[in-house]
Amino acid sequence: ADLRIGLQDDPDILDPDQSRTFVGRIVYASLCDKLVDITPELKIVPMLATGWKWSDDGMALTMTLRDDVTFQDGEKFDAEAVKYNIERSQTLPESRRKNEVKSIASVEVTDPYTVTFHLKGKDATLLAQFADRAGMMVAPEAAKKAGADFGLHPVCAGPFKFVERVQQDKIVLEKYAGYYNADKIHFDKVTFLPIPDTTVRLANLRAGDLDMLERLAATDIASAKADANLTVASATSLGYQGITFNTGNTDAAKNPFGESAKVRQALSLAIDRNVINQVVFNGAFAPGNQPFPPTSSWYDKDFPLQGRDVAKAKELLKEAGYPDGVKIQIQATNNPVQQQLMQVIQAMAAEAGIKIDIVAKEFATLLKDQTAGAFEGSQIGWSGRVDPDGNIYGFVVTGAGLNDGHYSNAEVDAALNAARTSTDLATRKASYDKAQAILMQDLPIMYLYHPVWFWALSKKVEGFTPYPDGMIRLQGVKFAE
Amino acid sequence: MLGFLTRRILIAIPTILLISVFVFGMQKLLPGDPVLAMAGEERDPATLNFLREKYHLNEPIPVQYGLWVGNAIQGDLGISLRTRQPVLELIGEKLPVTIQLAIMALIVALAIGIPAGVLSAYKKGTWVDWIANITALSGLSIPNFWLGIMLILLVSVRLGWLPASGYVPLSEDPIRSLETMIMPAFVLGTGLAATLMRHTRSAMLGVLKSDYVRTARAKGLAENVVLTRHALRNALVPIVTITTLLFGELLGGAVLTEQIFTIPGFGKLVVDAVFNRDYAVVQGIVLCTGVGFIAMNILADAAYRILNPRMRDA
Amino acid sequence: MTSPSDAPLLDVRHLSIRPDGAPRDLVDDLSFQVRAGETLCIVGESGCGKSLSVLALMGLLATPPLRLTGGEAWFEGQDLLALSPRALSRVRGDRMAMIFQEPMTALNPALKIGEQIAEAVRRHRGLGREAARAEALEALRRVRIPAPEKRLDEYPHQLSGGMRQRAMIAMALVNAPALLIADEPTTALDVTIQAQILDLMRQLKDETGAALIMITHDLGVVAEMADRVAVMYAGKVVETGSARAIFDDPQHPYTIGLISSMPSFGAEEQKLVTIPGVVPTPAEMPEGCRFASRCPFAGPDCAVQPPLTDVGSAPGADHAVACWRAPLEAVTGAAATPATEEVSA
Amino acid sequence: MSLAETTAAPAADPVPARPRSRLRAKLLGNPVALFGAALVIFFIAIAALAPVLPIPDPIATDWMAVRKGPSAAHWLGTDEIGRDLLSRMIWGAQASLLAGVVSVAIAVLLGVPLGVASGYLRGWTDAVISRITEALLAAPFLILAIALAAFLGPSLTNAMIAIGLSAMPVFIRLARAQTMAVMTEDYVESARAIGLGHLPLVGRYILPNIFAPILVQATLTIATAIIAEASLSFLGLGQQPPAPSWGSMLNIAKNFLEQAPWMALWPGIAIFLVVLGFNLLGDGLRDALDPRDG
Amino acid sequence: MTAPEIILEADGLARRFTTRKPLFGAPTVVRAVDGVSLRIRRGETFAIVGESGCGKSTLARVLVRLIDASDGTVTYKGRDITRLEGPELRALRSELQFIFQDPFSSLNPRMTVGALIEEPLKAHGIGTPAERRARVADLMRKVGLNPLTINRYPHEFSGGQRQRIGIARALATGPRVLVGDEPVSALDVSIQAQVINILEDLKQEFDLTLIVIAHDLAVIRHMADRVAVMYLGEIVELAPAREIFAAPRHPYTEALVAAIPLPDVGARAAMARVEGDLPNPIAPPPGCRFHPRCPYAQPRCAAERPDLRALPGQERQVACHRAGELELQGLAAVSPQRSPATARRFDLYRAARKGEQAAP
Ligand SMILES: Nc1ncnc2c1ncn2[C@@H]1O[C@H](COP(=O)(O)OP(=O)(O)OP(=O)(O)O)[C@@H](O)[C@H]1O
Ligand SMILES: Nc1ncnc2c1ncn2[C@@H]1O[C@H](COP(=O)(O)OP(=O)(O)OP(=O)(O)O)[C@@H](O)[C@H]1O
Ligand SMILES: [Mg+2]
Ligand SMILES: [Mg+2]
Repeated sequence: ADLRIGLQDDPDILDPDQSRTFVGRIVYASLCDKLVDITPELKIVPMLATGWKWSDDGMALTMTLRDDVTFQDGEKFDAEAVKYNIERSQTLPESRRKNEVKSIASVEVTDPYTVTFHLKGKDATLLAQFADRAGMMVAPEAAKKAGADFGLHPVCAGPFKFVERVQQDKIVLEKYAGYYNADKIHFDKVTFLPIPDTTVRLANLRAGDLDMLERLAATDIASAKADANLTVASATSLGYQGITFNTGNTDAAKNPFGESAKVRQALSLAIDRNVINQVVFNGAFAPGNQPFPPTSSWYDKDFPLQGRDVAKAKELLKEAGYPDGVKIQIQATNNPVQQQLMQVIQAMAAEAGIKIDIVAKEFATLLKDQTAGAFEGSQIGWSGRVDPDGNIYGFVVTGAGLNDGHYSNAEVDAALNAARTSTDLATRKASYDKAQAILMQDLPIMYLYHPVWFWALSKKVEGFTPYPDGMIRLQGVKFAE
Repeated sequence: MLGFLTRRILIAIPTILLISVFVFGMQKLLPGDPVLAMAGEERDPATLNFLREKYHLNEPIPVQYGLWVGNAIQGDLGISLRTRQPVLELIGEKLPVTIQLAIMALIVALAIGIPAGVLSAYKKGTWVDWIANITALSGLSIPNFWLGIMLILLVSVRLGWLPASGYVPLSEDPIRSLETMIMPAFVLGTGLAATLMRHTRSAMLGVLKSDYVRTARAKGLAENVVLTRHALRNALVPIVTITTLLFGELLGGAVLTEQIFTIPGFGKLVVDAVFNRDYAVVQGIVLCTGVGFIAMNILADAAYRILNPRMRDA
Repeated sequence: MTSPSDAPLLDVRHLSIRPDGAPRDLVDDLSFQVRAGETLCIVGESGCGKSLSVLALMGLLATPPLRLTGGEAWFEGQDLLALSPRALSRVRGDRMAMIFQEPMTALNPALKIGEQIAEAVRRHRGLGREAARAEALEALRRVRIPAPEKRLDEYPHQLSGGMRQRAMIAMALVNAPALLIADEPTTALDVTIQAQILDLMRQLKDETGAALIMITHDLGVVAEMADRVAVMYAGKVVETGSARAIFDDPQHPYTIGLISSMPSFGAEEQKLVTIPGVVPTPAEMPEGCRFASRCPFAGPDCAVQPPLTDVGSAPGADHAVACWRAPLEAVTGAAATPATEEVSA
Repeated sequence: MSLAETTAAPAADPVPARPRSRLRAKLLGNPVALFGAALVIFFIAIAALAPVLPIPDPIATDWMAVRKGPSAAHWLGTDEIGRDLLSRMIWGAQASLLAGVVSVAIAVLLGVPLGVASGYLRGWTDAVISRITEALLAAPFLILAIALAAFLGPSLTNAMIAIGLSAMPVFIRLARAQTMAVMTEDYVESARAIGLGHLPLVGRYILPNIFAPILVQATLTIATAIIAEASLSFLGLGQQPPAPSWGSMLNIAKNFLEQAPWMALWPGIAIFLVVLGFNLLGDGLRDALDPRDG
Repeated sequence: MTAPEIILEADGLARRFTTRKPLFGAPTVVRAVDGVSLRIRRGETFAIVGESGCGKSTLARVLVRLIDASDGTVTYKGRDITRLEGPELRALRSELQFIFQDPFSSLNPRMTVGALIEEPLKAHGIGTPAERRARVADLMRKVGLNPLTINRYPHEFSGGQRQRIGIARALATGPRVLVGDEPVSALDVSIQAQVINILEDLKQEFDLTLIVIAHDLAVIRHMADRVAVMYLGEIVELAPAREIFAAPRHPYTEALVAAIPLPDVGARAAMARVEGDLPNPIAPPPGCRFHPRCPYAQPRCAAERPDLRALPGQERQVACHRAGELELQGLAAVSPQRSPATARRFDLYRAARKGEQAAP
């Protein structure tokens, strides 16, 4: 049986060490197995690794591997291959994974099917990294031969192997007969088709040209649900959307919003996240005010979602010294949904005396301006990581890579660094809550909502499990008889 | 004719150079950083620097241009920063698609636009003229995405007659290939048909007043012969001009239509490349369309010579 | 010269043409006949409606704005003016054909000469491509174009003016029409070529026995070609008769004026005598004699339209004139002073 | 003076003044052109009168009525965030008409002189202008637009400049071809024969005789320009949200074609009517300016 | 007779057109005018006749610098104007004017008659708008156009009227030399007569020198003082008008004269004395260019090119080897044989018109 999946975008290069797109990861879910995987509940479970163990000092992680795995070109998967892969992530000049495996000092092949990762410092996030691209194993021989061009013809250890790709048209994979878990795989061929327009993607599904699609538009959910030939699956994502304020990046930060937390709080109070969700997403998404969705165990229950309070917002503005209201320019990407979102916020904020100028930019410009500090506010999001660290550390810690607003607070830095190095869940939660308490006052980032992944599937597709990471795992999925 | 072609091709060389300078300069002036655009959510400075150096993005623009030209002359248009695919290969992949779509759309446009233009000029001031004009102008004002989506919903979803998307190369399965291309070609074609129709009408109005049309009638020729063989043929010069302009435009890709019908042509590629600041790809495609443009111009000039024998001796 | 038979080949009666919205007819109640084998020359001032009249016969009036407002034209048993466009197009180019004035613009610049001639053959005689081409070649040969095989595949611009006009004639004659209409066929040509073309037309006419209506304003050409002449002024025939009658015994002041205004090769001349003024515009057109405003002999009676009356000067001259003052010398004394200056509104 | 005189009495007769009303009279006598003019005027009036018309605030949102079809409260329905579409249509007219007309004006005002210069002067000027035109034609609109957005800053004016610039090459081409054709006319030589300078020659002999196809193209380009404004507003150029323009309304409506088809319908109809109006007016103008016609 | 003042002089004038320029190889060159020398006297009417395509228009255009000469010089009032450029050339235009052959295409269809006639005045900065307006009306009257029609467009006029517009336009700046390129060919006889009369009157009134090209030889005969006969870019005969028609000395002139259709029923039919067309000016025949079509040609004519030489004792020049020996036929003076009644009619008419013309 052949499965056709509609994607929202065309993935970039299909090399786990180089790629960076979300849709690319969806393809990898069929192409490249990882050392570990997650459950829908975000528990980390074995995949290519059968088990793992932290050393007592938390400076070494030992993993045992499956011995029945071959890469799609027949090469054997073993501890050497893992070592090669980690080193490739660290040393390939084009590698975008360097950060994720930064904490690994060396990889030791303890025996053919056991590896030990020796760390430079404690890293609680490592396992979670192995559940994503950093944990995907590529075939060493093939990778050595292809070098940086490996992505043109990737060879991994997943259930489907690469057949062909036509940019912006399709990516075709076929079942890899030697897959260790082959009996869970029920398709001979999977084709990924990038169809950016949501309406068209759905139309294609309805016309029978697709069997399933990812990212059904929130506004299409009702009609897809009403269609007897379709089913809809969903999972709240790990990511968020919010507004990053420029609190210290160049002189552009010298504005009421950059200077006064009260003004930022006023904006947060001026908007109604539930209404935004209703208006823009038909109520399908999850309103949020923290880097983690309210359903997450990392969510700080002390700061629940507030309602809208225009009066209080005005008061805060007055306190901050702006009784006549303030103005801010917020940049946002030029896609219709983001623009719609911003216009709703704009309308709500106006009632509290906050005048927002929306500056639409295409993504490259937006990003450049954001890193360069040429912005006051920037509406941007994050696709989310399994480990909470991935959702917060880089954005608020002083000097961290993604901290474009140049927010800096020593207490926050300390709390988040502590959360990173502990493997104890309770300790970590406490650290995050500590940081959160400050961040909720300072609001360097104003969180708005957490997207919900929606998949629409033809009725005949069975066994699909939605995951919060938005991936499509085909193990166990099949067509109804 | 041969001399004419050689001359035209020689003249084309500076044009192509100019196009390349122009596009190169322009895209270097774009805000945004290609490396940043490619870096993804995580943006590791070391990687960024490495990439900048590797692709000479730190060099002064003239140096970058020189490097690019040097490679281009040797047939190396670079690689896509986004997928590492060689640009030449990418072009080879998309060009047939683009050309197929362009030609099919043009056929639709010509098949609608010219007869409608001829008819409305011939019946100037009557209801036929009105209907033709109104239809043409609505073809122009109806956005392609709207028409495209409506067609998909009607023809593919409701009626199930044609596939909603999924391009198949002509060489693989010609029937299926045509099936997938009909709707996009139609959507694109109707928009162009309006332009063609209006220009055809205007040109025909002029030609219909000419003496030789009267002569043709005096010979007792049937009206349709008079209109096509005598009048239209002479009205074709401006139509050819417009057609080549339109075709050139189509070669640059029809972004929205390609997007809606998921056709892997130049349009989508170039837009994605611009958004991703994938310079080599943009440059390569623009160069390619530039060459296409020039080829179209040469073709048009050749067509003028066929249509207007006087130009052959000029 | 062939002797014309009596029954008219073409009988035009009361032809009237009016532009949309105009107060008066441009061509007003025009009647004339042409017999088989005869050459009728229509002369008259530029703009008097000569071309319009023959175009109307061919069904080629630019409608709108011009419209037939009346009349009939009997040709081989059919009223041309009443025929459906389809039926008329079957006659056109076959039984009657037309040669236009400007050979450059009247030939399609984009088609080969041969194609343009063959087209007429194929349309009317249903011949195949090859046969039609052979006919075209023959036609070119008949009009004495040198190297006709070569010319067949040439375009109009590659031919000289004279050759183009020959090609036009070949095109018109290729189906051996019974009636040939030539609208100023030599005006655009220089004298030597004109002489060649006139020669040619005369010969071809004699060969085929076609009747010829020729419009011209060169009286030299008229004198050379015409059997009969119709003089038109402002959309009406003012005088008609045999060529000799018109030249030797003109009766209408306009005809006299026309002949007087020719520079001649006679004795050293003074100033040319002219017909001052211009044709009134349709709006200014008087009710009565249309020439009255420019006629030195006009009087009050000229406010009534004079009928075309036979003068019967010579047998067979067929001479008729539309003037109250004809013959002039009888009405106006030798010492006649010119009628008072005509000042129209 | 011994010349025979025309019918009119000489010397004393009054020379008629220069005609002024001829064009107007011809236009007024052409019902189709009048209809076109009426459409254009209607939309211009709407655009101009938007502030005083009794319509809701175009940016006021009604969270309870998001994407609702036409109703008594909202005659044309509401948009994706609950704004009144009628009001937005009316306010959007201004931006859209400006985008359509001004950008075409820019394209014509720059393109036609360049094209005429190219066709009139020939030689080097022609070569340079032609090459640049070809290069411009080959450059994607998008790049031009993004670059302009970055350098000129985001505004409707700059969007009009971007659209105008990208529409310009076609006018250069058209004007050049027409000029070259007109240059072969006898009357151009006759103008040189009386010693006319270049500028008057171009102004009185060339321009009036080349404008017909340019007018056709210009009226057509208005449609493209109105629609193009939308794609630019998403790049940051163009009308800034929440202020409406038909183009951006259409663009948004794309995502709601199924749930809220009216969102695409109104701007679509409006664009069509405006384009129809300009085209009919253009046809009428062409006929009226052509002394040979009627 | 004192030596007449020479107003315009051409010396070895040539004009070549390159019609096809291949990238490699030799371009194709048409020699439209090839080595023409002539002197035009002030106040005379100088005619150029010849077959279509023989280079008449080109010569006329080169003479007034509408196009540039490839070789040779043009001298106007003793000043070499061959290389004038820019404003100087434009200023010269007010003195050298041109009437175009085709009254249909030589008037800008989008300008009113008033604007057309006013144009040269404006171009040379003559008068205030009101003065110009008055002058336009005056000019229109002079050429026999009703000033009431000042706001009409060219297409609303008949060919003759259009030609008069062209003439009025040419006269506006008060030129010294007026070149008419077939100024009456497109007109019918009655209007032709008017235009000829106008030109003659204007010539007197403005002391004009007239250069006319025409193919109606009767017109030439009527108007011209001297006639130059051109054949294939060269002048083959140049003589006073009366002589050239009565006794042509070049075989080509004879052919031309023979081809004139006479407006007299029963007079000799016009004869096509030469068959065929003008040979290709790209590759003119060697020797005498007329020899392939000349009934009197001898072997020498094919080999040697005859120069334009003055005939001994006569005011005429001929380029023919056999000029001295040939007896060529001219036009016998024809006067129509009219019946007395008809003759009286004509006299009446003439008298009436005279009276009319004298009246105002
Ligand atoms: N389309 C038209 N609309 C209005 N009037 C017209 C039209 N065509 C011709 N006329 C007028 O009809 C009259 C007769 O025109 P016609 O062409 O028959 O003249 P003609 O006798 O052939 O003149 P010529 O000798 O100059 O060819 C002219 O006054 C002309 O202005
Ligand atoms: N611009 C030009 N380019 C090329 N050839 C030309 C050009 N103008 C004239 N000729 C050629 O030069 C020759 C002389 O042309 P010219 O117009 O002077 O002839 P003409 O005697 O005035 O003819 P006509 O009586 O037909 O007006 C012709 O062979 C013509 O084809
Ligand atoms: Mg006529
Ligand atoms: Mg000439």
